[in-house]
Amino acid sequence: MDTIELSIASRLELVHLMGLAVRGICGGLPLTPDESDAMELAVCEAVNNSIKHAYAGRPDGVVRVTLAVDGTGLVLCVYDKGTPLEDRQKLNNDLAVARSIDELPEGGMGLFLIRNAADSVGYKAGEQGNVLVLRKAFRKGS
Amino acid sequence: MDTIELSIASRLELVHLMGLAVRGICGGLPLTPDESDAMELAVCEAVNNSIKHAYAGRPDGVVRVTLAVDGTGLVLCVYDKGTPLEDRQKLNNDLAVARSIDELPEGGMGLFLIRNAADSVGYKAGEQGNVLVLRKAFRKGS
Amino acid sequence: MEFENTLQNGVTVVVFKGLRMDAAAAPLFKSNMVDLIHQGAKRFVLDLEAVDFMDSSGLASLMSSMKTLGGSGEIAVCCLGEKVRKLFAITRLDRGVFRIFGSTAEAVTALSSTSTQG
Amino acid sequence: MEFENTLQNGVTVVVFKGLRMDAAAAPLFKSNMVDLIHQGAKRFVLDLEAVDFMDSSGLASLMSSMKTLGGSGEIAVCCLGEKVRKLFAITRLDRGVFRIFGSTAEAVTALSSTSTQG
Ligand SMILES: Nc1ncnc2c1ncn2[C@@H]1O[C@H](COP(=O)(O)OP(=O)(O)O)[C@@H](O)[C@H]1O
Ligand SMILES: Nc1ncnc2c1ncn2[C@@H]1O[C@H](COP(=O)(O)OP(=O)(O)O)[C@@H](O)[C@H]1O
Repeated sequence: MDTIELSIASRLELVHLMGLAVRGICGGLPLTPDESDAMELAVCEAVNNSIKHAYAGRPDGVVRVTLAVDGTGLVLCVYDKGTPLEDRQKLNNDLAVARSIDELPEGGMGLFLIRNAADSVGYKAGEQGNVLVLRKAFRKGS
Repeated sequence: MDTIELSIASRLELVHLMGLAVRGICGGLPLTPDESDAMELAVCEAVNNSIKHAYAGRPDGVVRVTLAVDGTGLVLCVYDKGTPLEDRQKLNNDLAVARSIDELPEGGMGLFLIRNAADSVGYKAGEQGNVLVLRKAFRKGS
Repeated sequence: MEFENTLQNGVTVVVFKGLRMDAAAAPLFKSNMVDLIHQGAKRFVLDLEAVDFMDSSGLASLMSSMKTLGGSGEIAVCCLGEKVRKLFAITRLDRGVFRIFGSTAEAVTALSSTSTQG
Repeated sequence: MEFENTLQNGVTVVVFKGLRMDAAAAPLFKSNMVDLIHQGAKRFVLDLEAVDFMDSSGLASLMSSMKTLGGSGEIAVCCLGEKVRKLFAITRLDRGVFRIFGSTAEAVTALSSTSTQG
């Protein structure tokens, strides 16, 4: 696998740099523009989550993203060393359909958008930190 | 300064990932398409040099690139831990104009292309490794 | 300035001037909306023409503004680029939650002829 | 396969099939050229239409192929994209070192009417 690692400090103002870098890389892979857009969004969501939830907004953490590519697809990992996601069920949450204004979600869309971009999503917390893993196969020709 | 760090192993097959990531980031900065193209090329040249010269082709090194941006411009650093560039004069070499086929350069164009992309280029070797520094001011509106 | 707020025919038009309506920008947007709502504004058109990237935090700031309005008003959006339109579609917020218009003029016309409920 | 070599009117047309003619691809390109030269080819047209990124190593592999030819032949290039054309201009290799043509046909016509020197 060809691998590149990207990292930023845990500050929301830096997330766009990560998104742009991933967009650039996806632009050179056999992904459709829709797939690239979705992947850029997914990375930003995942990095936002590490900053907002794992690091609880503390700016002194690091969020690392690795992107590994081979002829069949890509594996994108987002690493942090903050408080892990406890309730794995959240990874599978579907979007609630709001029936009234009060039911409108004010969150919970990030993991949905991440799942929407990837073929599969995994999460692992360990001694060395936490990692969210997105896999995406190439479908487009070449 | 907003900073992102990118890194790859010292293998020439990975340099395109670095180039694509930098292209993506430059696409979100107030640079003209010509300036972005030149910056992508410069990064690839600099990373190639670290791999080919500093690491002499050994695949077990790491090449790190940091990109720092503020409202006025960007600073791009390329780090390696290989054998440093000894002859600083090479940084300023101009392109030879070949008068015969035998005089055609087979190298020496990389640093010229790097200088061509940046407003200024610096190089420093130290205990912690070597760094090539490119600075580029934003000229385009915004 | 990230926003430009103007009153047109009783409708508050908020032009989002940044390229990104993301987690970094959402808190500012939300506080701008809360200020306007506290000043009595009820009908909003949000012009997103400049926005080329929007994430779930951007959407969440819109929804929380809706809640602050508390049913006695409306927020419509207009001038969505392709990527932003896609995001509204994927999250199904284009189905009844937010009215989406092609231009500010269209949106203002539609909202100024709606009587506020509250 | 990275290259497609064909003989047209006594001119060897080499189509570079990769997107990048860079430091990773240059050694393969050069050995393809050296093989062809050792087989007796003297006039070359290199079709770079597919290439959207070229660096100094790509250029260097072209120049070292020229040296291997040793003055008794020519390498012309054709179908350059905007970025590749810019690279030839910045490095001044478009001034006499390589003839640049818009299409393979044009290039083959020009080179097949040139008598080889060696
Ligand atoms: N990287 C993470 N680390 C810790 N908790 C997380 C992480 N990502 C998500 N979560 C938890 O899952 C919930 C849902 O996440 P998400 O769908 O992105 O929506 P939101 O971030 O808007 O709440 C979060 O509120 C948080 O509790
Ligand atoms: N990062 C580096 N580390 C060590 N030596 C370097 C580095 N970059 C350049 N050099 C030296 O400077 C020379 C000129 O570099 P360059 O202009 O890129 O051309 P080329 O790499 O084709 O020789 C190289 O041949 C090498 O000797």
